[in-house]
Amino acid sequence: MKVSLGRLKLKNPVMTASGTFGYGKEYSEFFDINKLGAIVIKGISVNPMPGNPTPRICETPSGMINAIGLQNPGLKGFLKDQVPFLKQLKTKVIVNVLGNSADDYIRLAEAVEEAGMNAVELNVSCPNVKKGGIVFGTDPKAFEDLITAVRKKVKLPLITKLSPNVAKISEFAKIAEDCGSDIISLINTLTGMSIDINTRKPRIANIIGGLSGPAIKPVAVRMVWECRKAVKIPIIGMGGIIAAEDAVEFMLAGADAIAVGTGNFLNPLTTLQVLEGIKLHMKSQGINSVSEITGGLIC
Amino acid sequence: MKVSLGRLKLKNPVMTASGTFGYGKEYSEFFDINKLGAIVIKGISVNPMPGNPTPRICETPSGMINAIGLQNPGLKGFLKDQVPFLKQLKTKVIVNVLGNSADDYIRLAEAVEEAGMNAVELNVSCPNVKKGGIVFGTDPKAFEDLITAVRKKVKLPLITKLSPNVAKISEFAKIAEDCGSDIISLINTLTGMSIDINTRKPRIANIIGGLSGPAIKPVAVRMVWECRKAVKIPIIGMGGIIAAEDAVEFMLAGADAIAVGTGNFLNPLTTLQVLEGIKLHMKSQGINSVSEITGGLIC
Amino acid sequence: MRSLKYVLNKIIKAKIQDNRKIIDRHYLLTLEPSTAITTPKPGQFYMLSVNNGLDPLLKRPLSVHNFLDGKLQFLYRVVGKGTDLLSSRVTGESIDILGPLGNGFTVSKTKQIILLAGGLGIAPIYYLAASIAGRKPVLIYGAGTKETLIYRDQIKNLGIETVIATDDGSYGKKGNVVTVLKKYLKDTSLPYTDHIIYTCGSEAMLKPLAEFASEHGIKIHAAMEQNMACGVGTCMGCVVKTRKGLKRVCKEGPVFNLNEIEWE
Amino acid sequence: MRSLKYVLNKIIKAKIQDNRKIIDRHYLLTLEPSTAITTPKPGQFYMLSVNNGLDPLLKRPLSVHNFLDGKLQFLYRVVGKGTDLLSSRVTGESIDILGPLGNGFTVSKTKQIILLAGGLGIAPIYYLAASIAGRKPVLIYGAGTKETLIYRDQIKNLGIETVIATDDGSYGKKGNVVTVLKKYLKDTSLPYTDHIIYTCGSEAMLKPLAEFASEHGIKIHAAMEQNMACGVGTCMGCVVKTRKGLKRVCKEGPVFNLNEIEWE
Ligand SMILES: Cc1cc2nc3c(=O)[nH]c(=O)nc-3n(C[C@H](O)[C@H](O)[C@H](O)COP(=O)(O)OP(=O)(O)OC[C@H]3O[C@@H](n4cnc5c(N)ncnc54)[C@H](O)[C@@H]3O)c2cc1C
Ligand SMILES: Cc1cc2nc3c(=O)[nH]c(=O)nc-3n(C[C@H](O)[C@H](O)[C@H](O)COP(=O)(O)OP(=O)(O)OC[C@H]3O[C@@H](n4cnc5c(N)ncnc54)[C@H](O)[C@@H]3O)c2cc1C
Ligand SMILES: Cc1cc2nc3c(=O)[nH]c(=O)nc-3n(C[C@H](O)[C@H](O)[C@H](O)COP(=O)(O)O)c2cc1C
Ligand SMILES: Cc1cc2nc3c(=O)[nH]c(=O)nc-3n(C[C@H](O)[C@H](O)[C@H](O)COP(=O)(O)O)c2cc1C
Ligand code: FES
Ligand code: FES
Repeated sequence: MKVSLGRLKLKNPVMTASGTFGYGKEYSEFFDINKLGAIVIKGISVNPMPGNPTPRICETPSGMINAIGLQNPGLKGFLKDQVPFLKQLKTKVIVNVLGNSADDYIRLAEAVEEAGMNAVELNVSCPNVKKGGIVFGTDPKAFEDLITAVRKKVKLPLITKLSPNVAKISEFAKIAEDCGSDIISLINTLTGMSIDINTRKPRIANIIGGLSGPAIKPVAVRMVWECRKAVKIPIIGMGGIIAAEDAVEFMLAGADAIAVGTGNFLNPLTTLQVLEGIKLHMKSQGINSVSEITGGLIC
Repeated sequence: MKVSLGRLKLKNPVMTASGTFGYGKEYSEFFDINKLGAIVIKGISVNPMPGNPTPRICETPSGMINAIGLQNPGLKGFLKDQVPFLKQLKTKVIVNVLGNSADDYIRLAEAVEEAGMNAVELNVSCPNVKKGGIVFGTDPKAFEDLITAVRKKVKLPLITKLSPNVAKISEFAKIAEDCGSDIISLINTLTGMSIDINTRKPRIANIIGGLSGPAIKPVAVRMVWECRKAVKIPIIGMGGIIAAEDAVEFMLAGADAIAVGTGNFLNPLTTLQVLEGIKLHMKSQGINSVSEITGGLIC
Repeated sequence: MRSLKYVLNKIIKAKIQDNRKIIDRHYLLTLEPSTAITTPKPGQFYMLSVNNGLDPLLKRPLSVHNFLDGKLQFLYRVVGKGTDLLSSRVTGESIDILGPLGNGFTVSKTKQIILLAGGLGIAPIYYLAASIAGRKPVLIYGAGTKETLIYRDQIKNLGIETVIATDDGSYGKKGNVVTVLKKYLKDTSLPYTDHIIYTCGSEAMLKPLAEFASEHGIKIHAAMEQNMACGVGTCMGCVVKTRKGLKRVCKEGPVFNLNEIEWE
Repeated sequence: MRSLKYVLNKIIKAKIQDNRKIIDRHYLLTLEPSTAITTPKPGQFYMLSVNNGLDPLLKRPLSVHNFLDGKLQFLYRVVGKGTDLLSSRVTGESIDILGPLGNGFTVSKTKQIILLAGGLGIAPIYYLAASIAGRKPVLIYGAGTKETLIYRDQIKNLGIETVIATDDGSYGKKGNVVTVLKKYLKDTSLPYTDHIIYTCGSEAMLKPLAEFASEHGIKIHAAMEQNMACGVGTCMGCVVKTRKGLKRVCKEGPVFNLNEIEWE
């Protein structure tokens, strides 16, 4: 089940999506999270962020909207309270970071590197907080400058997480590749909104939030496929994966590894079940290596 | 229940979405379609189009993907076979048109005007056919030129239907308004894709198609809200409406009228039920006019 | 335009009277419509909502398998999420159905009728057989193995000439239905062209069958399948190519003159 | 880290033994877990999947209302799609549940206990009352009208001092539970500060209650609610502001010391 995402080697292609697995502790009460290919930590910023007021989440048809507002303990709090637990894990740990300037990202990435984490994921696409990346993720020039600047300073495998709220996602994939990103991950949430017709208020306090879950899977699969045609660097695919079938679909479209996000909320064991299911699928189809699935779409 | 979309006056705000109501005949077997505010005809091109090979549709979580490929009998066939039935209807008839050049659109719009139809809707956003609008709908300059050119020649109320596959839909809404579009309608389908993991083939022959249905509602509502803040012209909202609650949600976000698309497929009476449900909602909330709902979001 | 009352009758709530497994993955569903319905034609189908909630979103098309004492029967195979959920629904539950839809089989008044059903193709063919038993049709029915034959005994109760076949010869004649058909036609005294075949099945089975039939000048009508969203002719999802242009399986079909189909 | 076996025990299939309407829009659900479970603490909750398919997508949180002979009971009100679908599920059906989750009530060993439940707040408070009946708590329970009182008689069976109130006075004392509480405290011989209140309810009820309690130096703990996605502390959806920072209702709660909540 081994996969190589460039320099980042995973024991299997099943990862968690940032912001949906906490800092790993909660789900480690349910199963041995070392079985996963990698876990991805919720976005960390330089300073602590309180996040948005509640309600922060609401459900939509086959999906959910969240506007957590990137609540996090900040770099210091993360290093002190979470890193000791994360360091003793026997799986790869990837830290999702976000900032308002290239300097923020560099500072975070360098700290993550020093802390012995295995890779850094640039969240340039979070739609929730005005300065939490929305500019970097949807403006090609800002995007290019950011990745170039971070790449210069950071040796750790660099994952750039793409926003789906753009006209042509492959354009951003290409820039990420050209500027030295080792890996791209996609998709982050689609911007969405829901209104309570009786109170006439938005269902989440932030008015708009990020749509995730099975509802967005067709958009995510299409985007992975478009990016696969545009770039050679490895792709981590995500968006609505809740079962092994979904994971294989992303891999056929071109993903080298996949991440489970909202799926974790439905059942704490979703990642494990996805992993077991991929194994079963490979066995039943006589597939020996995950790489025989990646990009295997026939069309 | 009357609503004025500028010069286009409707008896109520419930319309059908292009491509989901045929030419009106099929559903008129189930109910009196004259009860609706307007019916919108499937996209017509200058020459007949055969559409895509099958499978043309597949289901996704709370949604569906279609790649019909704009199969239609062409202008002549439409005028001959459909217009006589449409002319005797006692509701407004809006014709959705698509072309490869401004000239195509002008020719279609002029013919629609002559045929006595009530408005023309420019499909600049259909993602299925390479030249079926994708350029116009996602490129601001081409979009601007098209609407300007059509507006010059066509007196009929002009509806521009926006594509959601852009980074900032309000930018296109603003251009449409500035170039003289009377009304905007949104959203068309999100581009999506689905793969059969056993055959490894795309689930629809065209590989990619348009995602519609309740799954996309949060994206659609958000876009209507963004456009409402950007323009003053009337908005027709759509995307996943299957019940009156959904319709009211769109109106609160800023829609002056709404259209039911995929919802028709779930039940031929969906439009009627939406209409009745809006009436009930207004009664129970003491609302006298639809305009008291439009834009009524409290935030 | 048909009268409103008649057509509204097509949007029906029905109660599950029975939903039982017949053989592995195959179920027989018996529904009691909440309002009296007219007798559907063999070959017509219904759209069934398989679940509450918005997933699955669309109704699923199933052919009428029988109509007895006002009750509708459907025979279905679990192939995916929708049919899987349908199979989990139990007696007493209510379900929305839309139909009957499409055009059924138009039965020849003069020719010798051959009914041809491979596997689940028996779903509509059984109903057709039951309703034209008096016309003395011949039924050729086959499956992979003895275990995957959906019916063995009930078929005999139809009281018509029946040839049963299995691919592996574990029951009845050995071979697939097309082979058996060829043999049957070869052995019969009537000329090939005096027959008409009514069948139902996948493209994979119908295509060679159509070729064989047109080679020998045999008329053949088949109930065809395509992915459907609306079932009533508006989505344009379910088309097939015919010599007379694109036709909708749900509206102009599902029964087509196979000789007119233009295969890709 | 707790032992794996214990925690895996939280992911359970359960069979619906009963799902009955109590009063308008209120149902009592009795579940038989497929594996033996340990006794949940009053105030803890479960996440329940209400339907098959992907809509509704998320599980719904419900407080433990009772635990009898290894069976779990939940008392719920139909407020939206999820609870509506739940109310349509019938005896014999299977349902996925996750729990018990969160921290229950920590019962004071010294103070006079007042249990306060308005409307559906009775769901967890009933379980708490039943399990600490020996501590002689006082239960103040109210609803809008006689018809919307969920229990009248069963409450008496708890064998504890109970004050029932309705807003319109159609049964028991007239007034809402907060008014009744104030009157009770005024009339009792014990000083205000010798009491501790355990309650459950919406922000609208808890906020004035918290103010009243802190004014009089009364300790008050409440089971709180927030929209939840995960129920186990990972989504950060369910936070409340406390003097010690943001806390997750599902993990650090749902029971909080109300005096520490910072209302917006
Ligand atoms: C006119 C007609 C009559 C039919 N009669 C019968 C019958 O009597 N018994 C029976 O078992 N089956 C019948 N079918 C096929 C049946 O509709 C499909 O097997 C069923 O819809 C699959 O649903 P699913 O959710 O289980 O499968 P999915 O998981 O959705 O997909 C499995 C397969 O079913 C196909 N499919 C999915 N949705 C539809 C749809 N809406 N319409 C058609 N195909 C679809 C897909 O292409 C896919 O290959 C008929 C189909 C048609 C068009
Ligand atoms: C710890 C806890 C214990 C609870 N115990 C009970 C109980 O014992 N009995 C009872 O009747 N109710 C209880 N609730 C409330 C119950 O969870 C909601 O009423 C239910 O989730 C609504 O679902 P719905 O789909 O019917 O409503 P929806 O149609 O989704 O929405 C209706 C309302 O319910 C709220 N809601 C929706 N989803 C959730 C969610 N996942 N979590 C919380 N609220 C949500 C929405 O904010 C909305 O105001 C509890 C909630 C929590 C957090
Ligand atoms: C509650 C929640 C919090 C999230 N937080 C983050 C985050 O901090 N950083 C980030 O890059 N993505 C975040 N995401 C996005 C997910 O990582 C993922 O890209 C997205 O949800 C799509 O995958 P899914 O459909 O499997 O959830 C969050 C998503 C959810 C639902
Ligand atoms: C089968 C199908 C065919 C469609 N054909 C057209 C079309 O011809 N022209 C057009 O502008 N939009 C077309 N659309 C898009 C719809 O009009 C509508 O914008 C979209 O489906 C979102 O609404 P819904 O979620 O209610 O379906 C089509 C949609 C579907 C599902
Ligand atoms: S299923 Fe929609 S046209 Fe046939
Ligand atoms: S519900 Fe997810 S953190 Fe509490």
